[in-house]
Amino acid sequence: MKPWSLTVPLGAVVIWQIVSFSGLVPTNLLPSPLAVLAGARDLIFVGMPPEHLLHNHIIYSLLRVFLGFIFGCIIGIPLGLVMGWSSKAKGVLGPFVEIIRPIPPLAWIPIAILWFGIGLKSAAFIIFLGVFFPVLLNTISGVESINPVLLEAAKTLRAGERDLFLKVLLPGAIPSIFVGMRIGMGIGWMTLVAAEFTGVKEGYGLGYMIMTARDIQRPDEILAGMLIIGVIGLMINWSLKALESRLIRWQ
Amino acid sequence: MKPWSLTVPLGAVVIWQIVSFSGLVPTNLLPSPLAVLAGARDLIFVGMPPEHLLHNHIIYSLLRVFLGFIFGCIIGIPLGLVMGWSSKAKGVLGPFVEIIRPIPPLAWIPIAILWFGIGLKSAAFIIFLGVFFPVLLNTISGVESINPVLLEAAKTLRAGERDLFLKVLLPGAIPSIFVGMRIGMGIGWMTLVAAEFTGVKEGYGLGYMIMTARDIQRPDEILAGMLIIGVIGLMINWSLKALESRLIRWQ
Amino acid sequence: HTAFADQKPIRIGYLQNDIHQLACWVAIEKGFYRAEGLDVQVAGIFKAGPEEMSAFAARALDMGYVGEAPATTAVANGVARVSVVAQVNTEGSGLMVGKNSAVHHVKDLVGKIVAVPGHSTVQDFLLKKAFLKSEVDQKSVRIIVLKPPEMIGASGTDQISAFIAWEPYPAKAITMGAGRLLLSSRDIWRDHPCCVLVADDRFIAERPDDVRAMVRVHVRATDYLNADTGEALRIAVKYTGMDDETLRLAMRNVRYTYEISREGELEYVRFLSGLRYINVSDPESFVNRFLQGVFLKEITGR
Amino acid sequence: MDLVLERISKIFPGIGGCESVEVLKDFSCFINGGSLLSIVGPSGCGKTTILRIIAGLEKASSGRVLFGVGEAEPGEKPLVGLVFQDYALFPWRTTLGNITAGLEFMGVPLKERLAKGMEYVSAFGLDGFENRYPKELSGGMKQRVAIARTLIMEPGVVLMDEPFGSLDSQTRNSMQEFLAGLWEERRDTIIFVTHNVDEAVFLSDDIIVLTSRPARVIERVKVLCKRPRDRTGIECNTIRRSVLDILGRESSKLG
Amino acid sequence: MDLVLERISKIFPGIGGCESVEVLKDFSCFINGGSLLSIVGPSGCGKTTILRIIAGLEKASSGRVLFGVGEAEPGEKPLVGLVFQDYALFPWRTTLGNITAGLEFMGVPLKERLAKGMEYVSAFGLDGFENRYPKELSGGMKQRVAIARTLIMEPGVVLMDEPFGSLDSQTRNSMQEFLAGLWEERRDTIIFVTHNVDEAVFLSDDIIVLTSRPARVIERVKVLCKRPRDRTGIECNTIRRSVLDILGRESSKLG
Ligand SMILES: Nc1ncnc2c1ncn2[C@@H]1O[C@H](COP(=O)(O)OP(=O)(O)OP(=O)(O)O)[C@@H](O)[C@H]1O
Ligand SMILES: Nc1ncnc2c1ncn2[C@@H]1O[C@H](COP(=O)(O)OP(=O)(O)OP(=O)(O)O)[C@@H](O)[C@H]1O
Ligand SMILES: [Mg+2]
Ligand SMILES: [Mg+2]
Repeated sequence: MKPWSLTVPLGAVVIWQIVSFSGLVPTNLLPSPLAVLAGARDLIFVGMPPEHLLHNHIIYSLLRVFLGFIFGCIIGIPLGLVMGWSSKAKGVLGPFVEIIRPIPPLAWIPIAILWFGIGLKSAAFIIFLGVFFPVLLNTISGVESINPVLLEAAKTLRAGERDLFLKVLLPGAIPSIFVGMRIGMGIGWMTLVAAEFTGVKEGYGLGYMIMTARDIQRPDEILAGMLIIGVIGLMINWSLKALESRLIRWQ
Repeated sequence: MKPWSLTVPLGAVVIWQIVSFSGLVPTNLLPSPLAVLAGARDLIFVGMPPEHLLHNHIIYSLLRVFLGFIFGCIIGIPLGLVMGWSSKAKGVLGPFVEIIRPIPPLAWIPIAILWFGIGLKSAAFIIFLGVFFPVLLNTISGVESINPVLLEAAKTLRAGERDLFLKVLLPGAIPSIFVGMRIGMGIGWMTLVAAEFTGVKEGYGLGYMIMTARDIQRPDEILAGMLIIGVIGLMINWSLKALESRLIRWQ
Repeated sequence: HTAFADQKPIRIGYLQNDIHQLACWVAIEKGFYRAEGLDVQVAGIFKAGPEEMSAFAARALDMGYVGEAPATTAVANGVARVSVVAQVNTEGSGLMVGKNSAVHHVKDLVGKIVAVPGHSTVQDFLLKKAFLKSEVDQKSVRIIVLKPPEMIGASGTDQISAFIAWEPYPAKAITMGAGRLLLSSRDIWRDHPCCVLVADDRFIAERPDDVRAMVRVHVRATDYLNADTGEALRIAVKYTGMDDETLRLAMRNVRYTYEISREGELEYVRFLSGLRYINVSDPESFVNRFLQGVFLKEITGR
Repeated sequence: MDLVLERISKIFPGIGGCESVEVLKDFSCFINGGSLLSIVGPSGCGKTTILRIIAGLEKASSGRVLFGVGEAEPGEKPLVGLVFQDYALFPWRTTLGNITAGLEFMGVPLKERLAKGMEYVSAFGLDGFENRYPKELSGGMKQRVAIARTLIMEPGVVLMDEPFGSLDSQTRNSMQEFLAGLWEERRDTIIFVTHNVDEAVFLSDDIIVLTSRPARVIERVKVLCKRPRDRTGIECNTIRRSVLDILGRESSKLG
Repeated sequence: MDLVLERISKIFPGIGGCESVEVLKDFSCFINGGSLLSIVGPSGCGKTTILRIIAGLEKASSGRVLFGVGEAEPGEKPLVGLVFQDYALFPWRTTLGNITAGLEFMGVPLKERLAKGMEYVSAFGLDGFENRYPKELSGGMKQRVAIARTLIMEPGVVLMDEPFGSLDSQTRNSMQEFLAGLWEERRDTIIFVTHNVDEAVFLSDDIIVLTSRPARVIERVKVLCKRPRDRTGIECNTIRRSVLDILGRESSKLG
């Protein structure tokens, strides 16, 4: 990260503060950055709802997102390898995937509760729906972008089907899979609020926290919560990028 | 589309019906396909809420999605061209984009209403948030994947900055932009329910319809509504693909 | 009571931030469940009633505090099999206008936009009743659906002329200086039903003693909060995070009671059937099945 | 290992509106075990197709490929190695990883294949580069890795499809010398496709010159010059001239 | 147009942990207007860098590029055309669209540029292919489009960086003949970089042979053979031999 890469976010914050001071925007609806900072402080020390502190919300949401993410990858990557490899599988499963893909996560809630009950699994399922499709689609396109000569080379070197999958298709698609994982992680976070609509057992979750702040009209805490999700998302994105550049040094 | 591309969806439906008959799954929460069909019939002829017929819901949602989509493209594509072209612009705006990207659409609702009021514009804004990021990120990667030799060739042919943007970067990034547009359209639909949480003035919208069916506890209509969104999404995806293959015959 | 010790815990649910359900929080905070020998587990905190009813349908809950409206539609539409075993509150909603609004009477709403929290909600019904009473043609008012948290902001920016919501939103609008009460729900329909305590029918059949004990706790908690408003307020602040001025105002508008309102439910069922939201051919027998006052009667003797 | 192609035909069916393409028609040819045969011919005449059929990547429409006819045990189909023009290295594997890939696929234990792999690394002048990824290697090195990867499998027949086609001429010359040296030592059976007549003359025992599609053998030229050969010497130049003449006549026939 | 390179140096600064690379050091050279100069030299010696500096795509660290010194009006910097090895055609433009791209960038009206474009389509033997996209063209055709696209701009100097490097040898020969014919007619000032000594001898008025990095001119060879030349004739072969000798000595110096 370059030092000037924070100029624009910081500049935006300063302008926002100035606008808030000037009274051009009603601060009861869009609080100033300083108010948001105070809101973040309240989230950390007072909690929202009270005694439900920020770090626990973060831990629970991370757990849900990661569970959804892992399953999104565990199912999306192998399925993507198969669908990228066999145009028949793609032809058969493709329309199915395309029908399910645009369905809003909120609409899945009743089904999520039916299938997975209240709690972690339901929430993770909603997040899974956000992660799964980008991972799947990028894995497919990753496999399709592999130079077919590599497959032939592997075949003349006596590679069996398993070797082809694990030692040619998978590594060849990895760069694209990583792109899908990063997009999927972003969308996973995007579906967090919907996921936590399925009912939280322990009273924790960032989406739940934001929705509670919304219930009691604390825009400062809503905004602080949004930015916290944003920053966590940014950090995870960076970690994935770092992992990516370690894993695919060959590119 | 191949004739067998519908085998899996149809097979899934048949299995689902059989499972429903067998009583293995509680039909009160997951209605059978026939019940969903009846739900769809009710949506078409009775309406949900009653007298609000399906075709109007579709029209209003299409309008919202397209408006959000168009703005997502109008802002995402040029910004993506700039960020792909100048690594400085990318460095400055990148973290900003990455922070905003994972914020759940539902969390934006208060701000959307503040900025855009209740109605079309707010809803379109929420959808815009779903469309914008995939379009932006794919445009950036599209520009970055352009062979730099093409830019040098254009320069030696006396291309000015404007020509470089409009006649080299834009067409060169088009394939990738289309991928972004298709992903963005999918996510736009995914955010539809959240978008229509910002309040629909006319009483129409597919997300609103589904949420009303949820309020009234009609899982058959919820599922019918989900599938309708899915099929519309599929059809739009096909149209975009058709447009794509016409526009980039050169690939 | 220790006989239940080896039984599975009772899974309950409630709605976050709905002060109508204060009795539940009082019972938890004051240890009334434990005192009754009940092993109660909060299995789900929900943002809205329909999700809680989905949880009942998925057999993830045994008992729950929930709005009478979602419970009724869920049962009438065959989604869940639950019965009302006690009332939780009546009244407790308010029809609000902007602080400086020129609207001083329901009649003034003609041609304006009014927000309700959802179709088939009690508030939806209350608004229509208010129109009926004031002889306002429903079609002359534009009713839109908006979630209560957004209502205050929207009425502050003149997006809507009025809204009807459950407490604490009306009170919050007042303390924020954004709104004024046009009509409380008491003015529209005295003692109208609102939230209820429901139990899964199979749970009632299998563990009637637990249901009875739960109702006993509920009665105790309701009596407690009506008696000691100060402590109840403290608990409300803790569970919602809202300021106590707002909550004090809000609680004044809610009637906490366990007496089941049969007439109210009957009227409500007729209303929903009339709008074709549900399809109940014989409201009387539906209500007789849906309301199971036996446990309450055993405890209160009424 | 001897190899005989017996009346091989190959027709690619036309897809969509396209006409079907007859690439090979009753094509017959043989190669003696342990010799190096070059194939030259006009672009698109079917050279790659021939190799792909031998390697089993493409099925012939009719005809047979016979391995080891002259040998005691004709037995099963031997391993056929294939070296591609664009190297076809696995970009995610290091030099050593690429060289040992085939052994890995065959299930050779790790230690054994690393030992054998390092032998080949040395033999192919790749010492010090065993842990580099393909993108870090020059074109000549990449092709040496590709050849090592194929030869380490001890294939019965090695097919090379314009292996030096994308190298610059200096590198190309040194790779030709490298291959010639290697071959003289190992005596693999090699079929070598090239566009470059100099190269064919420098390397081969036999050169077959093909017509354009459907490919037929116009002439089979024996290159009897002593090895190591002098690229610009008279012997070689004479053969070069005659092959170029045949090719020239063939292309002038085309138009 | 005459062109003089005056004591040009170019150092690429090392990024990260890399050392900086001195590619050119006081490199001087000239070309007479209307002549065809070839540059040959070891891989990586800096040939492409020289062309890029002349084209203005890279700035020299020091030294000057002077255009049209001998002319009446030295004036402003003329248009410098550049032809790339990999064609660098715009894949989204048809043949005609590619050929007229530069005219379009310069603002020439549609009708005029289409007319001129069609002239070039014919002159370059591309009739019937004017509406095809690059992917539908063969390598030779693509390179003809690339050359047409450059020459239609009437550049003062044309730079060609291994333009025929990725063509097979038959196509390459015919493209050399095509270029020779074209040049004899138009007499553009051309600097032609190649690895192929035959090609340099066949095409050029002068050949400069470079050392490895930092590039220096070892020798400037005049090719005086009459045109059209005989590729395998004695005259050409003598020059070919001497250039190859110089190059050979240079590479053996490297080790
Ligand atoms: N899979 C295929 N489907 C249809 N036609 C094919 C296919 N593969 C090759 N061809 C056609 O077969 C002909 C011979 O192709 P092949 O690649 O064998 O030629 P080649 O001699 O190797 O050419 P080159 O010298 O250019 O490599 C070509 O005309 C090609 O278009
Ligand atoms: N942008 C750059 N940054 C650093 N080093 C560079 C850069 N461009 C070229 N070089 C180095 O400069 C040297 C000369 O490169 P150049 O491409 O001019 O050689 P060349 O003679 O054209 O080689 P070839 O025959 O392989 O095309 C090379 O060693 C190369 O690594
Ligand atoms: Mg070939
Ligand atoms: Mg170069």
